[in-house]
Amino acid sequence: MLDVGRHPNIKLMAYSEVEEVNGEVGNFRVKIKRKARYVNEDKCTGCGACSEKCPTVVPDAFNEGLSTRKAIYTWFAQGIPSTHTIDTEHCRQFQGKKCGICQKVCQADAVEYDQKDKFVELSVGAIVVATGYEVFNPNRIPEYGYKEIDNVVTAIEFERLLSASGPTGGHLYRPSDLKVKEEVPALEKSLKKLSKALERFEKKYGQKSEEFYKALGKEEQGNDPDKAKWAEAYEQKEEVSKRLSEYKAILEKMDVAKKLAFIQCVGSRDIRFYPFCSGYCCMHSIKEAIIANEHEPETNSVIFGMDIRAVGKGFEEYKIRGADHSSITYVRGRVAEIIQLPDKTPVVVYEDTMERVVREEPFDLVILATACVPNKGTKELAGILGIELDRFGFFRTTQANPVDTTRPGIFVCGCADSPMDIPESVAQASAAAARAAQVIVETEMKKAS
Amino acid sequence: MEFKTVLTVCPYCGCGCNFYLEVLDGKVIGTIPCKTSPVNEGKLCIKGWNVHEFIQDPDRLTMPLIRENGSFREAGWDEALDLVASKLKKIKEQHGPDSIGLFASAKITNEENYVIQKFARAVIGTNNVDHCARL
Amino acid sequence: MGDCHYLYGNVATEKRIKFMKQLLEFVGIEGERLRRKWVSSAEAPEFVEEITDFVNTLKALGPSPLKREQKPDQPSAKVAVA
Amino acid sequence: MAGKKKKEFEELRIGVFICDCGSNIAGHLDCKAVTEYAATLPGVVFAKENLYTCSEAGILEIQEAIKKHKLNRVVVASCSPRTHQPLFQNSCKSAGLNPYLFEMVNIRDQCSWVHMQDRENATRKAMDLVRMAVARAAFLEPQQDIESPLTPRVGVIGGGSAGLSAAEGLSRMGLEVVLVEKNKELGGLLRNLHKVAPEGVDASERLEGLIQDVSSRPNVKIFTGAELKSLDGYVGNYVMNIRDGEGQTVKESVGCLVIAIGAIPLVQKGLFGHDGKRVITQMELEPILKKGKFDAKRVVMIQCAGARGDERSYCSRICCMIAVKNAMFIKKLSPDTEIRILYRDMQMYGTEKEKMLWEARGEGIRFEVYDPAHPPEVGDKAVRLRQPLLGREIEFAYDLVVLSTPLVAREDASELSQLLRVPMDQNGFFLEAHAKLRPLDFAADGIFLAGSCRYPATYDEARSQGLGAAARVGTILFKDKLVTSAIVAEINPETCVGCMGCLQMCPYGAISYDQERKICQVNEILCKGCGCCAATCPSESASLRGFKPQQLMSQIRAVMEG
Amino acid sequence: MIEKVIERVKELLEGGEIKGFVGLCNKNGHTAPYLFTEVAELDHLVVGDFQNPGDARYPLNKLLIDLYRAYPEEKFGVLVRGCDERGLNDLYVWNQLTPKNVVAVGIPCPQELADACGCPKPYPDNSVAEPIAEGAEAQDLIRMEALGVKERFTQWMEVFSKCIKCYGCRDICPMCFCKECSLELDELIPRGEMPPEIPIFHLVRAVHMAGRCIDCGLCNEACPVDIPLRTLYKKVGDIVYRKFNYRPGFDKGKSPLNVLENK
Repeated sequence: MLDVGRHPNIKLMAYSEVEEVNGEVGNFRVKIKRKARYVNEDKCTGCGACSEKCPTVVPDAFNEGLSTRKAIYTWFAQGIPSTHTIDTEHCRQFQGKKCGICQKVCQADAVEYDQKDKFVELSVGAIVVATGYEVFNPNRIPEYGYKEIDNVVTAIEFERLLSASGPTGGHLYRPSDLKVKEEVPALEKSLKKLSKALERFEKKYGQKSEEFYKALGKEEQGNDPDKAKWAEAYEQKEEVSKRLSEYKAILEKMDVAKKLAFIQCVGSRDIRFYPFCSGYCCMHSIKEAIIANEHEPETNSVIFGMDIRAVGKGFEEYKIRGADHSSITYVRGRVAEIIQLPDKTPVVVYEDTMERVVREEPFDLVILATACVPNKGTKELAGILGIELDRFGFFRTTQANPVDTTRPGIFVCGCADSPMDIPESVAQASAAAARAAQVIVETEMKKAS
Repeated sequence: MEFKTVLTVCPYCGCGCNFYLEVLDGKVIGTIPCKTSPVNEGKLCIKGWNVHEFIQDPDRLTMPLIRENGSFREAGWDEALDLVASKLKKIKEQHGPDSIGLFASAKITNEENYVIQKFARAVIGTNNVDHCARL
Repeated sequence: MGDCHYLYGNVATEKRIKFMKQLLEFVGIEGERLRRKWVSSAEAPEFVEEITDFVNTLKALGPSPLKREQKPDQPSAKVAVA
Repeated sequence: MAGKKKKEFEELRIGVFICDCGSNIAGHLDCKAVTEYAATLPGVVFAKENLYTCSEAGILEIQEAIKKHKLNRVVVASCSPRTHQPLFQNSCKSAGLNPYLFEMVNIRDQCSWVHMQDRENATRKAMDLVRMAVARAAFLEPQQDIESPLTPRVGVIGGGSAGLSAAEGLSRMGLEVVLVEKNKELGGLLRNLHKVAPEGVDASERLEGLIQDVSSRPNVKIFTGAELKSLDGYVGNYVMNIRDGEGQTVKESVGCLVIAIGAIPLVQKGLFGHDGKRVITQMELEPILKKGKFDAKRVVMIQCAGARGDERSYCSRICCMIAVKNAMFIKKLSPDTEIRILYRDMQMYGTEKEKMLWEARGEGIRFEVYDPAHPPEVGDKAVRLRQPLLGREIEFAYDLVVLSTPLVAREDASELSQLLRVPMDQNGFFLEAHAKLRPLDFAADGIFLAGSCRYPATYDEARSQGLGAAARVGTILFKDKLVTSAIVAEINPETCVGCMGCLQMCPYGAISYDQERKICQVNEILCKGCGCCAATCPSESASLRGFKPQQLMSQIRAVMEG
Repeated sequence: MIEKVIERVKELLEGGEIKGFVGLCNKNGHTAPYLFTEVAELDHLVVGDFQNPGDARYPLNKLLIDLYRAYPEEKFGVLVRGCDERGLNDLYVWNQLTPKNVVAVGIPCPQELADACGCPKPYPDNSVAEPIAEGAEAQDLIRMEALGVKERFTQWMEVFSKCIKCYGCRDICPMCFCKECSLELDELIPRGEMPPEIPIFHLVRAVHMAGRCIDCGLCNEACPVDIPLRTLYKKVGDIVYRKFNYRPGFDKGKSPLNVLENK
């Protein structure tokens, strides 16, 4: 990423979209919209002083909403380019309220609230499409209870939980516990407010709230509005402090998730959604299970799959190493349903085909290996580029020319062409580069001759 | 091809350690302490170990040189000795005998050392005589 | 072990450290004064832990018996430029 | 190596630039104090603190200071060298200072960021770090980048689908290709395939197109029935000694090499009773299918035959697809033949292959899971299998058993790996530089790989890897000369005694022994500057430029002095 | 025993197989390392037991290296004891000599000398006579290891402080064949510092002995201040043997410390 950022032959245009493409192979004219980021790219050095001081807190999409970021932010730390961007939907300045703190704080005075979208016209010989893919949203599968059951997460969310730079610094706290942790400060604040209110009443009537409440009969409360308010405040305080001590108890025994279930083919190989195999999710689950085990030696994982497709170089050995050293067990069988116990523990209901018996097994955390699906914008981009999609919604290519799209001079590589793992994507990227170079060399020769 | 190991005594200081000089086709290439010598029993000091390096060293002086405007000119013994004698006499007259000092060495024989101190005391009239062998 | 940037650099280091620990122990310098730990650039917490633990071990062992005043190197007056 | 120029000497004048990096450094340590301290260090004639050294203003500041104060050493204390070292070195160069007389100190990531609450100690640590850098800067020596010419020709070893795709890609990119193929004709494994999955196009038709295109191109020179005998030289300047069809040795000079010798299917007598007649391999099935008629009524295919076990631990990736393709083709030739595939995992990854699996099931091909602990047994009449789903033994009578055996490395692969000095993994496949990020490169520069010789690959994977390797070659040969950093090792010929200690410690084979002079020498192009030789040479004859004993010891002594 | 040696050397010289024999010669009352080229001189040949066994041993391999460097095509004979033969094997490994240029004529050491040396194998493989002693324990090593860390430290530091940096240990050692030694590098061992930085000087040399020292003991005999260097280098050899299962002179190839694969 760093090398691309500073390579003399590469012009990096981040936060930009293709508007229009015309011309033909060897001579394309491409119109690009440079979306306004309200920060001057040349001046900003990514020092981060602005986001430190920005008052607006927003859920961080990069961490799948598990943590927060500021209204002026970079997609992730040390990204390239390191220029910050203002999220106009949440930024006070753009929602009519007065603020301007980031502009004041910025020593490089790079913040420009009046920046507009810019349009740029490029003339290029070839185009390589590497728009990647999106992750399947599992709440389209009701029986897995994604979002209803807190401790059912997608593979990407699990990756962020496990990452040292993620929301929990790599500790696998269960989302249900994290929710509790979030609510505790709010509860404490309301408890303090309520107890202060009770003190005012106690000082006014010179009587302890508890005694007053016990002595108070039902009917007496009706006629004296002040006393009614006192009683109501007392009831609320009791209720809040009970819930608080309950949450505190949960947080005491809060522990790292140790028993993990990985469910493969969530959205893949499924008539209802995507009838193809996404290629990398088996290996991704094995890798996550091994890292979780390395991070917390008592972790053991069960991977539920129809086939565990460890097809790449060294993958089968990696799968065996997972079983032998990182306490992973592979169960052949498709998970029917996930149900939730009162204490938020997810229970996986599945048929173990080898033992031919249906089982219910509780886990600390369930991870859904979600499918690799085409990006939302793929259809629109196909229209702009004038290239066709295949029947799954990826860009169509042929077996003889695996990186050529249906329009000469435009090439595609990686998951935008079809789901594949990193070694394949990197190899295909080089192939697309070769095809693009061929076009350039051939047009130069035509011009010269 | 001719290879000899010549037993000899170290010229540097008075200890008189014995060692063999490795001589290959006339070139002295190494030093090996003599194990059976009662003096050093196979041991040498750093000067002893490297004695073979200065014997045939090209930079070694072979004839007197006289410094003239910054560079050296080869000269005969007589001319050199006359020059030294006249210079010493002039210094002695101008600055007195004690302005001259003589520096002998452990590398030369006792007799030569005797002559040097005699020359200093009798001819020049000074007691400034010293030498380097303070191992 | 296999992912050293220079292929086998870490293997060579491992052997030399194993050797040196024994040699130091033999001449009376505690082996614990030399420690080797593989830490990747992603394992910041482990790095901090390791260094803190190492500092505490050294403090327990007391000042190094070889402690002495250290003179800086004098660079030569004239240095190469081109 | 350009002859050593006469060294110019000047009085030591060091300039030190301390960066605030906005608040990243200045916010957590006292940059002003560090700058004042730097000014007091020996050899320092100029010390300056600035807001952002990496901004245009900062760069100009350095360049003017070099000219005004005639600095012959520059030290910048800011962030990690990974981010801006090239930027600073180039700005020193354009100001007339040799870029290797530049030293960078990280007082951000390794100092201010990690000691945020401890301003006082962070400042002291920054001072120590700057003192160390100045001590080392004093002993830096000027160096010149190493340039060597490039031959814009490429040698491709192996004329299968991967090799042909690489040749096609390279010649289309305007580079001359020398293609060496061991057999009489081109095509590799594709030649004996019948149909190519998933569209089921005829293999020979696909092949002819590719061979026609490559052989018709003027800048491609093809040697068939030929072998690479030996390789001399290094990246940019290889000389291939090829034994051509008539047995003569031909010398071809090339800049880079692409290895695409593919792999061969395992044929192992006795494996599951293999006899070549009633128990055959998928590859032996292909010619039968080519005949166009198929009479066996009951066919049993066994997957992972000789793979994913103790002898060969790897999954050969493509045999499931081949089995399903051949099974579907048998159904086309004789629809009432009963086909049963015994498998452990159906490795039908990706969109097209999974669709094939669904269609195969639709055509009535039966798939049975078997547990590797109880593999199927091939009797002379029937195949006995312990069926885990039913929990009991079942038997299938058969007329033909087809084993899906893995692709294994060619026997002469290890010989080629010695000759090219490139590593292999335990299964005999070539070991690439990095499994994920550089799958088509070798660790040694200038040699690339594609196709099944790296790992079993389908036809389209072989094509995209071949084209990919062509692009990787482009990254080197599209430049007019190869420029490598000057930070490489050197061996002093006067003091080296030729004990080869360094030669055996060099991971990149960059050191060679000179018979006449009985000393070791470094090939500066191959050297990666890892310093293994310098670390192991007892007489310090081998040393790494920029990391000589003097430079390192001065830095160590500087930190002790604190 | 000396007759057998003379007979063997005579055979080699007369057969023209060797151009000269590097041995020991009784000359002007001393035992001298000497290159015998004429058969007549052979009656002066001695085996280096001047007054008591083994007290006049010389690093003959060093002379052999000088001869080989000057005359690489010629073949020479050399008198070897158990340790010298280990030296030859190791010098072949380190490419300083080649087997086709050397004929070793071996003599076994008496038990008394073997015990004094604590030598693991006091006899060469091809020897003119049967071994007359078996390997002996390194008593000095056992004694030193029995001490506690602190005692060992004080003993070694005290011993190292006597060093006069005469480089005798390096100059006598048959395995130190470097033209220039890193111990003379000003950056590592600054000139003029006496004694040389303790224990850097001695430990650097000890590290260089890893995978090379053949335990011949000449360094002990060459040290004017009697530093027990042999004990130190025996320990080095012991570590390399226990940790890397390699003994210089015995095993083929270089020690794992000097080779890259992860053995």
